[in-house]
Amino acid sequence: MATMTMAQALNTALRDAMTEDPTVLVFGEDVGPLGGVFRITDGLTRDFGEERCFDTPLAEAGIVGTAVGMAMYGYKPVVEMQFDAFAYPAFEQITSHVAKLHNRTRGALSLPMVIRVPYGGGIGGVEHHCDSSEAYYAHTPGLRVVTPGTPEDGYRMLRDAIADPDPVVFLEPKRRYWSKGEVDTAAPGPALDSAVVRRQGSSATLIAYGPMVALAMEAAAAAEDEGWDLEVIDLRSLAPFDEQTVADSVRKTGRAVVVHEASTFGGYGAEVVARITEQCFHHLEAPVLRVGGLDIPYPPPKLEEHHLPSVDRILDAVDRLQWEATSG
Amino acid sequence: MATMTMAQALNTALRDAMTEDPTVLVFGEDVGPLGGVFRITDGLTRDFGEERCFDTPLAEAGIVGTAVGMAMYGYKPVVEMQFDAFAYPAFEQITSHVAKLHNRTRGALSLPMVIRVPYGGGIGGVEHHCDSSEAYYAHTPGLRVVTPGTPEDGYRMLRDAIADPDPVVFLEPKRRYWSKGEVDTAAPGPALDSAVVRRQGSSATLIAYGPMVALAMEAAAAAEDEGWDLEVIDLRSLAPFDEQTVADSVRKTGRAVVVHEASTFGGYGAEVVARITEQCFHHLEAPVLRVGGLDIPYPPPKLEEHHLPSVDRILDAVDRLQWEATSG
Amino acid sequence: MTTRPAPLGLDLLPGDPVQLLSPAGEAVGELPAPEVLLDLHRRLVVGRRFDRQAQALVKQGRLAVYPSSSGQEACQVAPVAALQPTDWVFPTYRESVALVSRGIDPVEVLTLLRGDWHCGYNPREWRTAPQCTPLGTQAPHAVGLAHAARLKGDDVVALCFLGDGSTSEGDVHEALNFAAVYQAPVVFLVQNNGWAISVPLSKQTKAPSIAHKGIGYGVPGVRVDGNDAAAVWSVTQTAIGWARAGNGPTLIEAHTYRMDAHTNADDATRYRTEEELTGWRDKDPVERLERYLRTAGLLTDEISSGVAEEAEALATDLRTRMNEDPKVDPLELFEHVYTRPTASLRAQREALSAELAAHEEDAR
Amino acid sequence: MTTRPAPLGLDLLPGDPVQLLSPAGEAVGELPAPEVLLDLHRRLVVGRRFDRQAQALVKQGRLAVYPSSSGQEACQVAPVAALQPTDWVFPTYRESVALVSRGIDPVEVLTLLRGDWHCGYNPREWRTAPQCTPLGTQAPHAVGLAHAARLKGDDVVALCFLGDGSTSEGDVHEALNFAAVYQAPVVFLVQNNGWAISVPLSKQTKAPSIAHKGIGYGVPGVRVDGNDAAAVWSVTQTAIGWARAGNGPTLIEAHTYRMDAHTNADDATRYRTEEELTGWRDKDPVERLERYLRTAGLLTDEISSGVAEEAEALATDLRTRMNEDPKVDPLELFEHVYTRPTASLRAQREALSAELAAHEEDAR
Ligand SMILES: Cc1ncc(C[n+]2csc(CCOP(=O)(O)OP(=O)(O)O)c2C)c(N)n1
Ligand SMILES: Cc1ncc(C[n+]2csc(CCOP(=O)(O)OP(=O)(O)O)c2C)c(N)n1
Ligand SMILES: [Mg+2]
Ligand SMILES: [Mg+2]
Repeated sequence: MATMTMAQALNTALRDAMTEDPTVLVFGEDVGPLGGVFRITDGLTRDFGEERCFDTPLAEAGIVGTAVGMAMYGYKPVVEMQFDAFAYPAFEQITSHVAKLHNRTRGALSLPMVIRVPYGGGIGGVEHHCDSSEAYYAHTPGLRVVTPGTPEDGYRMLRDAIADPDPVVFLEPKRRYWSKGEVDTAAPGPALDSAVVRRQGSSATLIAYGPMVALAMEAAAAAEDEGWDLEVIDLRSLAPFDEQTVADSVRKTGRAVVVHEASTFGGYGAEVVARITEQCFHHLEAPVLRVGGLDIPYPPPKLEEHHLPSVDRILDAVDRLQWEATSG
Repeated sequence: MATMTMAQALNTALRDAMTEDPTVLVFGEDVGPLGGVFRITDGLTRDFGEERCFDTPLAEAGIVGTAVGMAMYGYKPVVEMQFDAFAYPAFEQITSHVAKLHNRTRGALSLPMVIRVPYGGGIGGVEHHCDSSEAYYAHTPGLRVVTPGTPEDGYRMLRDAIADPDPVVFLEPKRRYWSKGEVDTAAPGPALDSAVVRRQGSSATLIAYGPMVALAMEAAAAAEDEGWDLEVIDLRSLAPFDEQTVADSVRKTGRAVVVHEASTFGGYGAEVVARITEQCFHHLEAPVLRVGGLDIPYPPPKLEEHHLPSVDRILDAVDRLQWEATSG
Repeated sequence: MTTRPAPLGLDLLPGDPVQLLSPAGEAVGELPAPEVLLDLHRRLVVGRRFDRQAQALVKQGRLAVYPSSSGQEACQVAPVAALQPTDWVFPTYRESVALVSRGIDPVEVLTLLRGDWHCGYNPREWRTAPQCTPLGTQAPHAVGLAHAARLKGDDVVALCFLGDGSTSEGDVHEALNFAAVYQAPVVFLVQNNGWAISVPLSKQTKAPSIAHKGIGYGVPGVRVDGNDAAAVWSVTQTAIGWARAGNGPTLIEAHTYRMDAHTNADDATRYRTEEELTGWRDKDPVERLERYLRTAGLLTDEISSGVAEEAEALATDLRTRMNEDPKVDPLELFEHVYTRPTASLRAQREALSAELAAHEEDAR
Repeated sequence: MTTRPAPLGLDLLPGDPVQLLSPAGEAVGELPAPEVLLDLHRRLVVGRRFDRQAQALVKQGRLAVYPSSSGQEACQVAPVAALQPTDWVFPTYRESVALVSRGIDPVEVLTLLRGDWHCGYNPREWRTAPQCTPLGTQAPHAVGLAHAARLKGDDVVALCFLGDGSTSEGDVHEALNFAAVYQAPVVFLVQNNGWAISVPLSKQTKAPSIAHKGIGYGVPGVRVDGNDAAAVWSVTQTAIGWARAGNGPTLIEAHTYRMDAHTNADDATRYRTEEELTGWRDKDPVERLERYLRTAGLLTDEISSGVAEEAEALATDLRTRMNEDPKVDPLELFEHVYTRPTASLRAQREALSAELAAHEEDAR
């Protein structure tokens, strides 16, 4: 058990995976001597050598494409996309190959690779550095898409993603990189596919993931003052989606709010709403609401607070869950 | 008024636009002398010259990227992506530039360009030739995403998209290319952003777009035998979404099913469900259901029937709209 | 500019196309050994017969689509003949003949084109990636695999097939660059057949030649007469050896021509002339080698009829086996999306299974 | 290989870097006219002063981030000086000094880096695209615009700035190829500063030089000493003229060095040595030209102090105006997403407006 930032937890996960399994390789832009622009790969080249952790030319399709080839040959590549929007050049490789190769070969080839993408905002980044791109990946069958919300999950989920025989898009919430938490590297943790209930509650369910988990917890704490006892679910895995855990909670509380940073329109939250509505319709006291980003290109540092979900907006949404209806 | 296939209607729209406006240019792979693999640009090079309709090197990012530059200089480029999955190499250009340039320049530059994408399945195409990629584009603020379901809309909407000052992703349902319909090239038609009610009904609302409009109409006809009087909405514009038309209908019918070819998980239908649920919660007799593709990579010709929505599956979904609940 | 002593024109400044046999079948350079030539001849004849059969099958509706490589057989079979079984091949959609020449069961090779959902053969067993449709995207895969093999210390070369048109795609650029930076043992073989569907090379690039594209990556480029199987074999053999010896990648441009339309769905008369075809008919790769071998007395009637029989047997077998529709199990659609099955796909599988059962019920 | 008679080393086979002034400031080639040199000197001094001021502003928290171009000033100002106002510039994030030299208000140039949401200046007015962050993606824009202007018959050249690292991206490849095929009037200027954040050129490419990358597209390439403003001006001037005359694109590689970290957020000591820096200090572009002009008697004390005053005035003005926080209206967030407003954005605007009003209420 140790206290670590999420950045340290991710770095430790890479180290431990590389130590245990010589087929784990790390590559991408600036991941070598510099240790990545967020220092997630700090010291790996020094400690494991240039053959295990190396810088590539600046070409994201090339990075993902060569990773496919390396995975075909039995390696487990963990590649870093420097920022969310800079993974888009690799979109064809990800959708047309990474997601499909196992299927196209009737299972003869698997791709045990991880694509790490620092994503989301909240750090005052300029344009193209703060996209929340999870909906693009989650809608692509064949990809596993996961995102940790705590340092411990950062460690555990990255280890599990690397060990997974399927390709995993591993979305790292930038704004949580420097948040600390207890990490038990020996504990097995919940399955990579599972959501977890981070807070038990009875009034309504907040559903969050990655960067929004901490915010949802904050909102739940603040909601106590208003007399609401909120349950908080951390999805962890966006694809596949842990319908069971979510539906169990909503059937219990009868109300739910989904929170994410991405633009609301066509965002991942829509899927969560659609599934809850289908699974729990007769338990719902109010429509499932979404608190997401505005439907605009990611705004600049000075204005991002107006774009992003906040405790206030979450509480507002909770407030709109038609409380009168049932109290009658 | 003339009878045309959708392919002819689209070709006529390009011709008419090029005739009326000398700044309209058409380019892409094989759109010149060959007239495009679907012949949508047939005869344009012959009739308007190589400067107005030309073949490009095979490079989709280059095609979209040069179109951005041409639009910045005042042209109205209409570019063709040969098939849905072959637009993915242009994903970064589309998301990071096409969608954002107007905003990034505070409106100083607009991009009156159209990206034509033949999409979807149902034509026995092999892998990578049948993707339904609308959810990727519709989730990207700054893009208009539209898709015609009839030859007349093919004509009208393409004209409107070309005339639109904003960039438009114009999704052409391949399987409808050869379907005939009446086209009045002089009629103004509904606004590009508007959904239309294709069939009035009272029992439930079917919501479809592009390739699924005809199928929804078929299902509605078949449903008569079962005693259901279905309303059918053709969304036409996916982004922006015409919430008013949809909500009006669902408030009236109290039940809805969304139909699309794309994989259901994280698909466009989720957004429709989320919005309807939020807007019409107390009018809903049953959860809004989705009939979409399976959550698998697009299957091969021999199996696509099992993947795609069918009249049977639509009727099954309608049947699951909890009819007992209200009759009581 | 770095200069390395490289054999057979593998140089940063590519020269004229290497030719060992003139179109008339006269030796104009140092030929490979007779057994190599006879093997190439056999592969050419079998390959062409296979291609003809596949074209017949598509006409009969037994294939969804078929991109023929007739006219390009030398480029298909010679590089494959130059590889070891432990080497890897990264083919495009046009390489059916190459794959048959590699020894893969023709029915497996045609699986995808037949309308099934997977590539047919086991890529690991045949060290052959699935045929790749998105242009140029297989190029970084080849580089990654070659680099991986090198890291492991394995003696593996990756042969990456490309079309002239595909060299315009960003992925090919990125792959060539990565290959050079990693010194990966990859041979990029571009079949320059002059056309990318309807787009002629002149609208594709203004490069002096496609082989010249290597210069910008520090990758030696070489041009070869792609209708001269002996030359293609020699050049790829050299490049493969060069890569095997740790010298890194090469870029080969083979000048050739597809004698048929892009696929059966294409109408080539819309964009190219009969004259162009006639010119290329005179350069036919099969006849060319055959003429040489006949004149040199290497190809006896006995050998020739043996080869013809082998080709015919393959075609007959293919026709017969393709006559029955492939058995495709709809429920297998869900099996390989992930290695570890997901709850949601299990549910969809059950739903489809119920639907199929209901249909069967109805059908009774 | 096509050979075209091209001036100043614009050739398919690039030679050694063009240098007109030695690092010590001695003329070693045919120099531009004195008024050009004096203009370049003025631009260099003002540019450097601006860069220093911007670096100070970022330290004071007035800018969110600043990618400095100190050391690269010659590459920034000389190409801009060689352009007509009707020509277009396609800058990267590193081109702040170039944009100031183009005449754009420094506060506008820094708008985005200051944390505002748009590029600050009107691209149409300044014929300057927004500074581009996604690597290489501006290159096809430059080609498209140049091709468009040519179609319209307008006399416009597009200058596209690129970094050495960005040449590995697929978009740059596609752009170079399109430019060559269209014969578009584009000048690609690569500032090869040896590093892409922490990635050295040796890990970026094995090309003999970046200028050699032109060969594969049929685009003439030329290398130039990027710390020699006279040489950069002459070479870009030539390339621009070449494009203007309808000869198509060129690829210029300017050898230079960024003396500071990638941005203020970067720690360059993690990947490069003090010695490397020292070597480049001796090649300083500002001092080099200044020495020549002094020795040649062209730069009088009067001119020099005039230039210094201009630079200081710009810095002071910048400091003052950047001292106040920019006024950013949250409600404008919705205004430019589309030209035609959408119902849904109108609704979101109203919601935010209500939220802001409530906050104000609370604050009272
Ligand atoms: C990324 C991508 N864009 C477009 C296509 C459609 N397409 C299939 S084959 C082809 C022409 C390819 O020409 P070339 O590379 O010369 O190979 P050839 O077909 O001549 O063997 C095109 C444009 C594709 N498969 N992938
Ligand atoms: C597509 C993309 N990938 C990654 C990045 C992150 N990034 C920003 S600058 C940079 C280095 C660029 O190096 P170079 O092209 O040499 O230009 P320089 O910064 O040296 O001027 C990187 C990797 C980006 N902006 N865009
Ligand atoms: Mg070709
Ligand atoms: Mg650089």
